[in-house]
Amino acid sequence: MSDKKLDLRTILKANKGDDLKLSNPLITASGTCGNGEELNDYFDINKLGAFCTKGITVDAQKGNKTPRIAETAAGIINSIGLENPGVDTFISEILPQCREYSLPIFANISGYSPEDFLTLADKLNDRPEIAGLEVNLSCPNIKGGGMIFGTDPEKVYQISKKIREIYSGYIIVKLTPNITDITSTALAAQKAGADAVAMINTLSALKIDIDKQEPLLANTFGGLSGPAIKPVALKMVYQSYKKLEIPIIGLGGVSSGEDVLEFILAGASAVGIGTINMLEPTAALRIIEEIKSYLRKHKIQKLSSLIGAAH
Amino acid sequence: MSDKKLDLRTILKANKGDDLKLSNPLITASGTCGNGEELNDYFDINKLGAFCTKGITVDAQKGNKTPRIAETAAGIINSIGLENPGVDTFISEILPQCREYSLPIFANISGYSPEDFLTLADKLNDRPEIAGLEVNLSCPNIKGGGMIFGTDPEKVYQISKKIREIYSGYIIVKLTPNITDITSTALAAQKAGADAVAMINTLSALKIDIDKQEPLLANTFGGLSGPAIKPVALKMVYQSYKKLEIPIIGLGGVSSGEDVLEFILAGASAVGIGTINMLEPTAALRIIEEIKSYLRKHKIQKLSSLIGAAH
Amino acid sequence: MYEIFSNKEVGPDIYHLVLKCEGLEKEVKAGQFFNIKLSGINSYDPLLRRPLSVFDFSNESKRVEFVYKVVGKGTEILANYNPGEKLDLLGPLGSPFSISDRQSANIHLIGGGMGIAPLYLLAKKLKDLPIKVFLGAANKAELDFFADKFKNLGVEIHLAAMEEKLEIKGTALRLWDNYLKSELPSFVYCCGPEPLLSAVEIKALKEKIPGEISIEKRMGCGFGVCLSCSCESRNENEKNKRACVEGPVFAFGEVKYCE
Amino acid sequence: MYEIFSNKEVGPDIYHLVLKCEGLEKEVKAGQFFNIKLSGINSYDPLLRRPLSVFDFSNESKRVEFVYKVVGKGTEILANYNPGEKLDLLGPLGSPFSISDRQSANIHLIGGGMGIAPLYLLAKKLKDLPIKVFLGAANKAELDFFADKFKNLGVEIHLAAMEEKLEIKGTALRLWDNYLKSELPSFVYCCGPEPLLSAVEIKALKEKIPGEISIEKRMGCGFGVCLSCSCESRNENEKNKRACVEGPVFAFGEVKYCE
Ligand SMILES: Cc1cc2nc3c(=O)[nH]c(=O)nc-3n(C[C@H](O)[C@H](O)[C@H](O)COP(=O)(O)OP(=O)(O)OC[C@H]3O[C@@H](n4cnc5c(N)ncnc54)[C@H](O)[C@@H]3O)c2cc1C
Ligand SMILES: Cc1cc2nc3c(=O)[nH]c(=O)nc-3n(C[C@H](O)[C@H](O)[C@H](O)COP(=O)(O)OP(=O)(O)OC[C@H]3O[C@@H](n4cnc5c(N)ncnc54)[C@H](O)[C@@H]3O)c2cc1C
Ligand SMILES: Cc1cc2nc3c(=O)[nH]c(=O)nc-3n(C[C@H](O)[C@H](O)[C@H](O)COP(=O)(O)O)c2cc1C
Ligand SMILES: Cc1cc2nc3c(=O)[nH]c(=O)nc-3n(C[C@H](O)[C@H](O)[C@H](O)COP(=O)(O)O)c2cc1C
Ligand code: FES
Ligand code: FES
Repeated sequence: MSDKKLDLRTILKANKGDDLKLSNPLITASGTCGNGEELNDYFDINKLGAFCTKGITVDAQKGNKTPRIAETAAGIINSIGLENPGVDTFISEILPQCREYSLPIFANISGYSPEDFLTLADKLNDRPEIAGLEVNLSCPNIKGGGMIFGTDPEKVYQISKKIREIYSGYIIVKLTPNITDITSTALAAQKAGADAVAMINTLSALKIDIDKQEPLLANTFGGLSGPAIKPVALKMVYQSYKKLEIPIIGLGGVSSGEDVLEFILAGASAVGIGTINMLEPTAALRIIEEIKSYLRKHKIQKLSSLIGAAH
Repeated sequence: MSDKKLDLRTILKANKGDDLKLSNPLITASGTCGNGEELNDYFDINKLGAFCTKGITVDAQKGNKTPRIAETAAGIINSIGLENPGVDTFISEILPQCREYSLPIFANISGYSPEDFLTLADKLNDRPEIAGLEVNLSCPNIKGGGMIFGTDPEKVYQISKKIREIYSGYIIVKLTPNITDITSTALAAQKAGADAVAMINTLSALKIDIDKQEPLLANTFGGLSGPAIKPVALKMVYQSYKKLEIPIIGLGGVSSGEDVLEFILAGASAVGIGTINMLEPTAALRIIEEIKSYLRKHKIQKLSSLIGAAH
Repeated sequence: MYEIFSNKEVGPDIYHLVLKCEGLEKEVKAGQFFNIKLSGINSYDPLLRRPLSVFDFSNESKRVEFVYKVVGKGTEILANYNPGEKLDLLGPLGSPFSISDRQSANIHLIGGGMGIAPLYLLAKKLKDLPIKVFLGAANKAELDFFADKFKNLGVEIHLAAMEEKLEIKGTALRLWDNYLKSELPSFVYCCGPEPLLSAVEIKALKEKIPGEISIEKRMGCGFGVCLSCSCESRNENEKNKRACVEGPVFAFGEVKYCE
Repeated sequence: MYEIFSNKEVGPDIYHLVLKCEGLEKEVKAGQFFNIKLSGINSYDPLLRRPLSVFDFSNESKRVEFVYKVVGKGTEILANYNPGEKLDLLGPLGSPFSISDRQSANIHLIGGGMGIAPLYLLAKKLKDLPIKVFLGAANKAELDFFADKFKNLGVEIHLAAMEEKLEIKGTALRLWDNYLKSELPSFVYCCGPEPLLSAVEIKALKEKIPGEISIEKRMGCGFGVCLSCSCESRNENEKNKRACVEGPVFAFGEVKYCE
């Protein structure tokens, strides 16, 4: 099959409003790719399917104390703690940069209270630079924060619904895996009118410094990401696919074309790439090539024909 | 410090009955060490702290179809499906072999219904070959089975309590990590009179064969174990330690002396070693040496003085 | 840890690995395998060892040899090892082919793909008997190394390839099947993909010819503790058999195929 | 991928790594670092790269050099690499020491432990000025390689060790402190553990001597995307600075220390 015929496009169906058309399924995972500039030094980020910004909060945050990162087998634990300049600076300084890119951009928003999310959604509504919001109801690194909402389907429903009422763009609700049944929160988000769900955020985790005999991260706990968590993420996507009508953005440990294909076969319409970018800034380019060789080998023209095909 | 002075002993406090004294904190994780014989070909298993058998059910089980194992980054997914000869054959054929060993032995029991657990506890009560039961309320590989009980604190309480009423030896309740808050089931087990809890069993996981475009394991889902899951297990132990009064047996990915120390510092009184044995049958011997060098380096005499020290 | 003597490509993606095994005390028998660690130091990825059948072994020269095909992560790592480097091996593991009572004439060895590897040491042990070897693979290039080796033993060999005509164009099964018209063996050994094992076994059982197969099951441990490699017994009353301990060699009719 | 030219032990657990970097287009400046992948092929463990400061670099010979100490998993893997093998490096990364306006006399370079490494290329750039180098480590053996290198540059060096008496028995800090009695520098560069950086900075700020430190923060990416390496600014109104982009070199008074 000639390369020209290979079709990597994917569509993120919208609940109301326009569907989003991505040139390929790769979306940067929030917090692992900065706001684009750094990665763009390594390759033209317009080659990605979409870009998702580092999490923003209402006010500027200095984040947690360091150390903020620990390494584990095939994984990392982070507790950055949402360091960001706050939504106003985001709008005045970061959004203008976004105009330079032609790909769809999602703003990842986090809050310490339900009201925070509404403030953010309101301020970001109708911003032409962004295609939508990724609502992070699952950040494990802030106390009394996101994760508490994210493990309660009722709260997920309430917050998502309120955001839906005031925000007119595409809404992705990002879910936590630290829950007995992720389909409960996924269904709650769908019921509230979210356009899509993203799963998974990081797994709550710990590393202890045996020499100091205390937790290695200044914040004690952190979130596990990277190849180690892929099998857990994939299971959640597979398990949710048949129950949901809205698209799933699968992520967690994706590092290769094979991983992307696993998520797509499990039912993801698009796939986030996070931790791998930290080790290999050009990972997306390699992954796209790997997907293409798979399609060529199996004589498949449209990648999107594989969504959910493993069921 | 001379080696003679190093004290690796640990005590598993009992709720009623006698405390269990282990010569060191290492306990084989059920299902990864057979029933002792195979490992004993590689080293004298009496050098372990305790031995835990492969899971037993009331009736003989042929287990799931193959493939039953898949590899992931720093982990494996298994869906053995509790292949075992049934409790009667266990008593007639395996227990007699256990007499050859001098270390405490736990029988790991699994059921498809609450009654199954009672039948097993009853048949194994007062067996002199075993020091106690490890009640597997967390097996993710049997349909409608263990895991359903294991994610509901009320069911954990009910089953544990009934077992407590009829079984007089040491009772360890083994918990699943596939839950929003593991302290809820841990507290339920404690309230029911369990002597100890073991955490964690495997994380529910999936691998897809992208060439066949279907789940790789015949049973679709399986349980993730190995180094990949250690940070999650450690977090759960740490989080439970302050809330519980009964001892915790920590396990999940333990592969080195450093890992054992992390679990002990987090609050585990003993530590299970599972997947590592599959790659390195003599892992326990290496791990014991690594613990000793740590104690020597830090001039610590009693390993047990470190339990919970990272809090 | 055994030092690598050589690790050379001998066919398309096919490598011949020779290890010096001075320290090895156990005897190594045809049909047994070793389980090889492929993660580097301080690394748990890839986590599991990879099983490879013994291709050749000599107690005198203290060499253990393997032939493997690069099919994925682990075998690709193995192909990158150089002479002088060391490998962590567990083994010999598993139950070997039975040899003692094969004094009968007319022994057939049938190998498909990399299933040919364990047949070489077997053929060496049997070479004073009138054995015939039937080998099949995708193409001639995949067979050349094996063919030369068997020829040097002086045994009769027949070759088939899927992609080009050798003795026939087709599988080892068809090759053997054709030959059966002229001669029925008194014992058959077979190793290769499950469909080959299964078909050979059905044919042989029908003709009441005894024999053994060697099966490749996905393995967790390789020494019997994990039950990843269980094979269901054909005898409903018998418990499962572990390919790594009771196998990988089984008698015809002993286990069910499934993968 | 750069080929290893040599990777030799030059002190107790201290290695000198020399890479051929024909393909490297960017200029490499003193104070910058590279982030080195240490997982083997087909392996994600260890996952993160390890940052090492450039010890020496020459654009003519196209060699980039590092000196590192084996302290854990990653550095142990690195020490096992052999000449001829290739390494995957990201870099040069980070902001270098500023050099342009150091035409003043009396420049002091203070290095503790492996913090000495980046000072060598710096000293080379500054060597026509009257610079003085103050180095401290656990013992003489840890300093020998560095001392020889600096001596060959022809710069003045002072040595201290914790475990034995060289110029003094003690830290680089005390060594420098003693020397301050006879001469105050006009600019100071310092690299080493945070307590050293912090103490030198306090002293220098008190005496109103400007200078720069290079800080070692745990890094996730090394190129600015993950915010693992954030340093809080001393200026409350300023946002955090990334040790991997805005640093690892910072001016005295720029960032807070914490670890
Ligand atoms: C007892 C035994 C003896 C064997 N002897 C040989 C031999 O002499 N020469 C040889 O080339 N191969 C042999 N194999 C197969 C060999 O073990 C696999 O090819 C190898 O493990 C694949 O590892 P990988 O990491 O390269 O592939 P992976 O990346 O793990 O997988 C790639 C492909 O290999 C298949 N595979 C993975 N693991 C196994 C496994 N344990 N068994 C069979 N297929 C597998 C998968 O289905 C997949 O399609 C033997 C297998 C067994 C069980
Ligand atoms: C910009 C920069 C430049 C550096 N330059 C050099 C150099 O030129 N020579 C040299 O020997 N070392 C240097 N280091 C430190 C070096 O990166 C660490 O020693 C190395 O990453 C440890 O890896 P490991 O896997 O061997 O240790 P690990 O097993 O990861 O940890 C072992 C010990 O090393 C410490 N450590 C781990 N990661 C880091 C890190 N990123 N920074 C500091 N300490 C760490 C841990 O606290 C632990 O005590 C530099 C660090 C940075 C950030
Ligand atoms: C350093 C780091 C920072 C992150 N920050 C955010 C964030 O701000 N908002 C968010 O929703 N997720 C955040 N995440 C989670 C990732 O977006 C992603 O969900 C997770 O890491 C799993 O994907 P991966 O394994 O591919 O990294 C962060 C992850 C990492 C490693
Ligand atoms: C092959 C395999 C079989 C297992 N069988 C059982 C079992 O029968 N009963 C049980 O309670 N846990 C079983 N487990 C779970 C382990 O005992 C352990 O809880 C888990 O693997 C985590 O520890 P590890 O990462 O050290 O392996 C099994 C795990 C594996 C890998
Ligand atoms: S591979 Fe573990 S029992 Fe056979
Ligand atoms: S290490 Fe990632 S931003 Fe500095």
